[in-house]
Amino acid sequence: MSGPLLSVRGLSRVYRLPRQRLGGPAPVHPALLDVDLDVAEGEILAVIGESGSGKSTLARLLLALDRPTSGTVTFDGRPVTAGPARELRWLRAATGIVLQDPYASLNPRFSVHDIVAEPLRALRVPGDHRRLVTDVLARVGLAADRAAYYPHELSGGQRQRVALARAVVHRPRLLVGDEPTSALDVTVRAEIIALLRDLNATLGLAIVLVSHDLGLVQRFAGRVVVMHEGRVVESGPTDAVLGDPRHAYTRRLVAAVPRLPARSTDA
Amino acid sequence: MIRFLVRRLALLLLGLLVASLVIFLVLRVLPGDVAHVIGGTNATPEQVARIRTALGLDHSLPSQYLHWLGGLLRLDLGESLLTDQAVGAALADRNSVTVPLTILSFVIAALIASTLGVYSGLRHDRPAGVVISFVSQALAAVPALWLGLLLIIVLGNGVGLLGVLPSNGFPDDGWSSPLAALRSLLLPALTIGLIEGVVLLRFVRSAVLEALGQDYVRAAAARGLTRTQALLRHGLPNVGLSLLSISALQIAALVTGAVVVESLFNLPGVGRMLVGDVGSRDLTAVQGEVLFLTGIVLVIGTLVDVAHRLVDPRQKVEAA
Amino acid sequence: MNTWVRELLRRPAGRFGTVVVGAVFGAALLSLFWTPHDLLQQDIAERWRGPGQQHWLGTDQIGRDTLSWLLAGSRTTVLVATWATLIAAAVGIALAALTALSPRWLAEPVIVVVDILIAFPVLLIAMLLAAAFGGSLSVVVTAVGVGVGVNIARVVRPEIRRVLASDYVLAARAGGVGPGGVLARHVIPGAGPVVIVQLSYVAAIAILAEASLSYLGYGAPPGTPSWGRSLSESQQYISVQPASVLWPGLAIALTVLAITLLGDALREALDPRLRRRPAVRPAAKEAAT
Amino acid sequence: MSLAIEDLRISIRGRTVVDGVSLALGDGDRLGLIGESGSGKSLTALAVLGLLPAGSTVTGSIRLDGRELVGLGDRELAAVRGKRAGIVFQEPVTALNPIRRVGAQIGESLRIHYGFSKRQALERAVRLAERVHLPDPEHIVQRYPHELSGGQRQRVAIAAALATGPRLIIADEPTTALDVTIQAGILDLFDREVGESGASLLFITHDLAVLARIVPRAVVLAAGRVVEEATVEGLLTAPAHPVTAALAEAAYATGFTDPAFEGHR
Amino acid sequence: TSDEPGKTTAAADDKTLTVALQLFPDNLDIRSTAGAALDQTLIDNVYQPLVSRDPKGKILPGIAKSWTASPDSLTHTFTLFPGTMFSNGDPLTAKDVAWSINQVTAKQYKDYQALASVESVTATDDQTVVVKLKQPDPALLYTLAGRPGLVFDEKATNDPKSTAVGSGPFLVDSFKAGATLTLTRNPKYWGEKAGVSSVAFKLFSDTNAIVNAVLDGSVDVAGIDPNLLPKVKGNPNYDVVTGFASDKFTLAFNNRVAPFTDLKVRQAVRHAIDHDAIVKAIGAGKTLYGPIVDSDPGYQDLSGLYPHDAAKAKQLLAEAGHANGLELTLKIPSFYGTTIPGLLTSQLAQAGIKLTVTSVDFPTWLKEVYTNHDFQLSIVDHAEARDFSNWANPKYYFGYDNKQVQQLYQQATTATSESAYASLLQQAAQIVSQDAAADWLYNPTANTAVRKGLTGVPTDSTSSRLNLTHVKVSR
Ligand SMILES: Nc1ncnc2c1ncn2[C@@H]1O[C@H](COP(=O)(O)OP(=O)(O)OP(=O)(O)O)[C@@H](O)[C@H]1O
Ligand SMILES: Nc1ncnc2c1ncn2[C@@H]1O[C@H](COP(=O)(O)OP(=O)(O)OP(=O)(O)O)[C@@H](O)[C@H]1O
Ligand SMILES: [Mg+2]
Ligand SMILES: [Mg+2]
Repeated sequence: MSGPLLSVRGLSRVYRLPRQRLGGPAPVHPALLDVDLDVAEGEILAVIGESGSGKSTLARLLLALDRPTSGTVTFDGRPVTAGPARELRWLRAATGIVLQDPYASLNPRFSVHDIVAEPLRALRVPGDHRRLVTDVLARVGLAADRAAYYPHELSGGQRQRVALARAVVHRPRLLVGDEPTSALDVTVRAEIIALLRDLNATLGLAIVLVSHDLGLVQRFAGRVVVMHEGRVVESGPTDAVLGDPRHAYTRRLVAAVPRLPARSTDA
Repeated sequence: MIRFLVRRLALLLLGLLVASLVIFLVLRVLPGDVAHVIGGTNATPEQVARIRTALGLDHSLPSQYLHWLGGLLRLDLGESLLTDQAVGAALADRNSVTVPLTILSFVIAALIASTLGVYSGLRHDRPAGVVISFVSQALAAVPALWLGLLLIIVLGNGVGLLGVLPSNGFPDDGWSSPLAALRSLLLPALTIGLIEGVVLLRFVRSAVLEALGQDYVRAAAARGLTRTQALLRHGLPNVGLSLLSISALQIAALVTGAVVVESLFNLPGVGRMLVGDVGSRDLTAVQGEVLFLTGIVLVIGTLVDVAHRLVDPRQKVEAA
Repeated sequence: MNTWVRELLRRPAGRFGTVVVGAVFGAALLSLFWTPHDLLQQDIAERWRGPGQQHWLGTDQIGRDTLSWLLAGSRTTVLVATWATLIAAAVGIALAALTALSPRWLAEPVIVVVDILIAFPVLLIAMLLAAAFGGSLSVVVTAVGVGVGVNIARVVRPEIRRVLASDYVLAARAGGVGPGGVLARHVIPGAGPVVIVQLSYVAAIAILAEASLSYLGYGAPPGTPSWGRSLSESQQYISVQPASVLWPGLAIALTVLAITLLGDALREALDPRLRRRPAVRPAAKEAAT
Repeated sequence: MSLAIEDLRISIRGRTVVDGVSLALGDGDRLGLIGESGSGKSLTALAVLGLLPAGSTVTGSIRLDGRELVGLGDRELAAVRGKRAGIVFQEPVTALNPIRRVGAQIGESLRIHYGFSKRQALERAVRLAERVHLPDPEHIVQRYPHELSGGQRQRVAIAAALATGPRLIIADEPTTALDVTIQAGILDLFDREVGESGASLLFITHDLAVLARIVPRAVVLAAGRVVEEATVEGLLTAPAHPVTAALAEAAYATGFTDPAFEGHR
Repeated sequence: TSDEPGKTTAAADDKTLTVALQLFPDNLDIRSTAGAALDQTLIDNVYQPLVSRDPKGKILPGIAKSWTASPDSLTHTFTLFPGTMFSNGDPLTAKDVAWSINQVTAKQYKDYQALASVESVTATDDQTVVVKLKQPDPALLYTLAGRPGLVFDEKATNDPKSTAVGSGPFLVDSFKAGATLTLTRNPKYWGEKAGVSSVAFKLFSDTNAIVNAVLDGSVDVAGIDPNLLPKVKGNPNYDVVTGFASDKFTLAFNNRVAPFTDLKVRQAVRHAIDHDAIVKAIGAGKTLYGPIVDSDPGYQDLSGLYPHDAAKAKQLLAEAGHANGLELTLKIPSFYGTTIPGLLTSQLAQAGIKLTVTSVDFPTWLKEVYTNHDFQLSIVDHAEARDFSNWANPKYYFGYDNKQVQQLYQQATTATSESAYASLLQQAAQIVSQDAAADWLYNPTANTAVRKGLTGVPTDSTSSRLNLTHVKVSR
């Protein structure tokens, strides 16, 4: 297939803040400014930048969970516009999302099965939902009996697995992760990343990973986009950007990351 | 801040305006009017009509409303149709009972709520805390009328088993015999205060529990305060804000309590006056009284909002 | 489905609430067919009897059987509580939905109005309505329903907004769930328990308000068996027969307590986080990859 | 010896969550405390300050400068807290009282322990603010927490913990909630301040890279027990316990390495 | 007797007399405002009628010390006491009397109808008032002893709603609507000065509160609910005095509308009621079977007409076509309590009548029952003495329209002798009762608790007049 899976052109999002006084002009906050971006089929792209740089805003716009102020997003050649849920079902069927806080992103009143099966129901995916759920749970490393559990009965890592299972249960082609590991322990973080990589490899899932964890990005993403104050300040292959940052901001970012001492025993 | 005050004040005035309109209209729905009451059972329809004209009840509704509103703007609540006395003056007079009663009730409620609430919050997992929590829940379910009666049976002068407090009326010379006046308000205030107190207690208790879990309370303790000090200095002022809002809402409950309790204890307060005036269709009086009571609730609500704003610096940002 | 029933009955508060509220409903039903004595049976010579063989709880000021009237009084309690709750639910949920879901230009004025309405003490509304339409239960029910209904709106609105702003709703939308689905599957179950607790307060307030209004002469009409009315009638003769205020007062207090406890317990029972699972500790970690 | 914990056991409502922890920290020493989430790091730290949640029971021994803390009442512990030992928590947003000016919070321990007046405490707070590199210290102490950025708030929290010059500083994941760029600044601050004051530091983190940046040695906790104590380098390169090994493995799997040196992923 | 400070220490004629009331004046304008509370508190005490009367209706001197009637009973001449004056210092002359009575008719003040027979009232000199009648009126003196005969100062400019300029032994000191009315002794009173220095009327919200007040000693004089009497009777500080009352608790039928247009239905209701039980439930009082009480002229025992007989009632109902029972609504003002409605519900049920009670507040009731005649049954306390005229007035709320009764009453009102008057009324009353125009539930007695040591406290008919001039502290 030719062309990128996802293509973003001139995307901006300006938040209108509450009026200061009656009848006065509403102040605005440009969270995203003129962003261009492409994601190829099966690619892993990382978006990095410090807090408030517009990463989450971008993630939401990619999946039409919010309306851009200007600019376009095309998925697989089709324009993506936030609209009635019915009209966006094709997009929903092709995408999934995992959010930062695994606890907040799972409805505490739903059992694991209900959570994971929700997209299947909503997208009217044919087939035996119970089996599909069991399969995807196994895929993310959760035993079938966990389907009856509620989020509060799971550890943080398990919760994030559930969130991941929900995001991929309907076999999407693109997964957006908005800091999907930053609330997790290092060890668990490593496991989730391994899982993502596995999904990428075996299912050909394209992944947009929003993160500020440069170490993780370094090991995981093929390409990286650096955001600063709503703009893309630098992008390119991960090694190139992180190894030889061009933009001053990127340089500052890279310099700030604490480094592990080199491993003396293995290499 | 000034902008906020102006906005809040505008909102308050709007509230009072809406309230006045609602009160006015609701009252005009009432069947029967003061002319019938003045005329009595032997009045001829012509007599009733004459009385009505004399009282200005035959004017159109908008003109009656505007007339009343005009008076309100001059802080004039009008004159009672029945007694010809200025409603404002009558209210002021009755308030010499109701306001102290409400304040006393609130003090009792606040005392109960703050001491036992904090205590039961701190001891929420000990028997004492559990008992307080349960008793407060049970007391909150008791009708004010019943509690008042029980208090009279036990403590009422002349009637009660212990007979230690007056349960009946207010000294004729009012506050010129302060002790007697205060004593006569004790049982009624206890009735309202107990019930409102346990309601507030439950809020305080959960506020304490919430405060205990706050990081900044722990951080304050880490700087060298004892837990209780940290709770009192850092925890409660914050949750105190939300308690303040709740207390403001409870004012409405206090007012409501006063209506029943003033009747039960035979106190010449606003609540009883209201019951009487509704019963005799003294529309100007009822209008004034209900507006006054509603106004108090609205004004206190506004004050609490302003206090909130003054105390809680975060609010400024939220509005921005 | 019946997990929450099990959960409810597991809690002492839930058991107590269920039993008492059930008993009140039961008494209301029973009294339609049977009371120990006919409600209209009256014997002046037998008035103000204490509890005894013939009249288990004694008799009132005109010699009617106290227990029978107490049983029948529960009908009024059930009616008042149920209707007030229904009205408050309708008003509260409608306003909460309106203020939480509609655009700001529509929601904000409604919020202001709600705030103003909250300032009206319910008892005053009830008195005015009662003066207009005569003391009746529908007045009590309407006043409490509407008056407290607006309070519900105020409490439930932030709850709805919290759910709407939650990550799990965002994730659900990303999973293809439309607005209707979000509402039905997330918002309603999410805000529901808060509504339940509030409604239990409504029922409690309605019962208490009925008692107060009956005392002020604006409640249940005479001849209608009602605890509030019994209480205010017996208070007239408290100096002759102090015990007579005991039963209706106790019935009211118990029922109100039971309803509030039931409301709290129901909210807890509906919350899976507070559920007890028979001894399963989720294993610390599952093998990945 | 500044801090000595021996056989510390903490149970909360019957559940043992810290199960025989021992560790020692000499005067001016720095020690790391790492472990998975829920392994008991925070509770151990809180136990030192006598700030365990209600319903916890403690046995064992915690000696601060030779003084036994276990068994002391809240009032006596309060005399220790903020004077001899200060703590910095993970969340800069929630650890500051939102309705008090930051200056007052920085100076609070001085008022409590040394009877400073409001003015004196504020003057000192300005100097402390300066010391933790808060911009415009004169004015920033008059602000409320919400008017500061996350990094600035954490600096305030550090200044508050340092105010009385305590001989022991405990940091419970003080940078986890912060951006890398800001984290770098905070870590520098810790490094310098603790170094200058010569206080002992107990530093809790689960980020081994951070650990390596700040402390030479660390204790590894797992399920409430100490499983290993070694130099950071030793933990990373020659972990003795499987838990430590897993931590180190994960760190290398996700941690940042200088692409300039290791040009591969 | 009391341990309240300030009460025993005061000298005897410094006494403040505290009187408990359950009904209270809304304002003091006695000429235009209805309500027995005004008569109770103001007549004889503050305002004085031309002539006065005792509870039994015996005419006594008032402003007038004597009076004569012409032989044709059409001219009545009143001679005033000398030296009478108003509380503002104005002298009270015959001109004031004439003006006051003429105003009643001209301004249609309360009860002006009772002066229908009056042709003119004139002052012939300062001390003499002449009343000319169109036709003889045996009730004239009685009328003039009531509101229509009150004498006001023509020159007074006060606000009559909150202050009073009268000629009585007391002055209005302060008036708080719905709470207290205080009178003080009029130091310049033209007659015998009042025995207590002041009187405080206090409103109590219910009978129970009154008993509490008696028990804790905070009132001197109080009407007591008969059912609560046992509580007060044991109290060493009070005497309980029983007096008569002219109140007729009446179960009014709306005679204009079905089913009460049917005599059999009315009779059935009367048969269904057990009056003895009612009296027992009320705790005191007398049964009453007709429109006139035994202290008024025209009384006779009518108990034989409709004895309690549920079977008879059922039978009458069946004859009237209500064999399957009858549903009736009783509309009562809320302050009448629930004892009687409760009893009636039970009693009527025995005869197959299902009674629904609706309780409305007073203005609603006045409008719906009195003005719009929108009711089936109502309970009304006809408290005034000598009020038979209502039964001869087909426009009155119960709409009883019987030509014979009207004629008899007409004759009675123009009768020239008191005894003829009484016998005509008696005949009329019998017809009314026989016709079952209403049912008369009972005639209460007045129970008054009086603090020991007080004398001269009126105890009869206290709900309509309460002359406190002669109250004294004996010790
Ligand atoms: N709903 C909103 N209304 C107004 N402003 C918003 C809204 N959401 C985000 N912003 C603002 O837009 C900017 C970008 O926010 P965004 O959440 O995209 O940042 P981010 O890069 O994801 O940050 P973080 O790493 O902290 O998650 C921030 O300044 C934020 O305050
Ligand atoms: N207030 C509390 N009540 C009950 N249990 C608690 C409480 N606080 C902590 N625990 C339990 O104690 C154990 C240790 O908690 P602690 O906070 O010390 O872990 P930690 O090592 O600091 O973890 P993290 O890295 O997530 O901060 C955990 O199992 C936790 O669930
Ligand atoms: Mg984000
Ligand atoms: Mg921790």
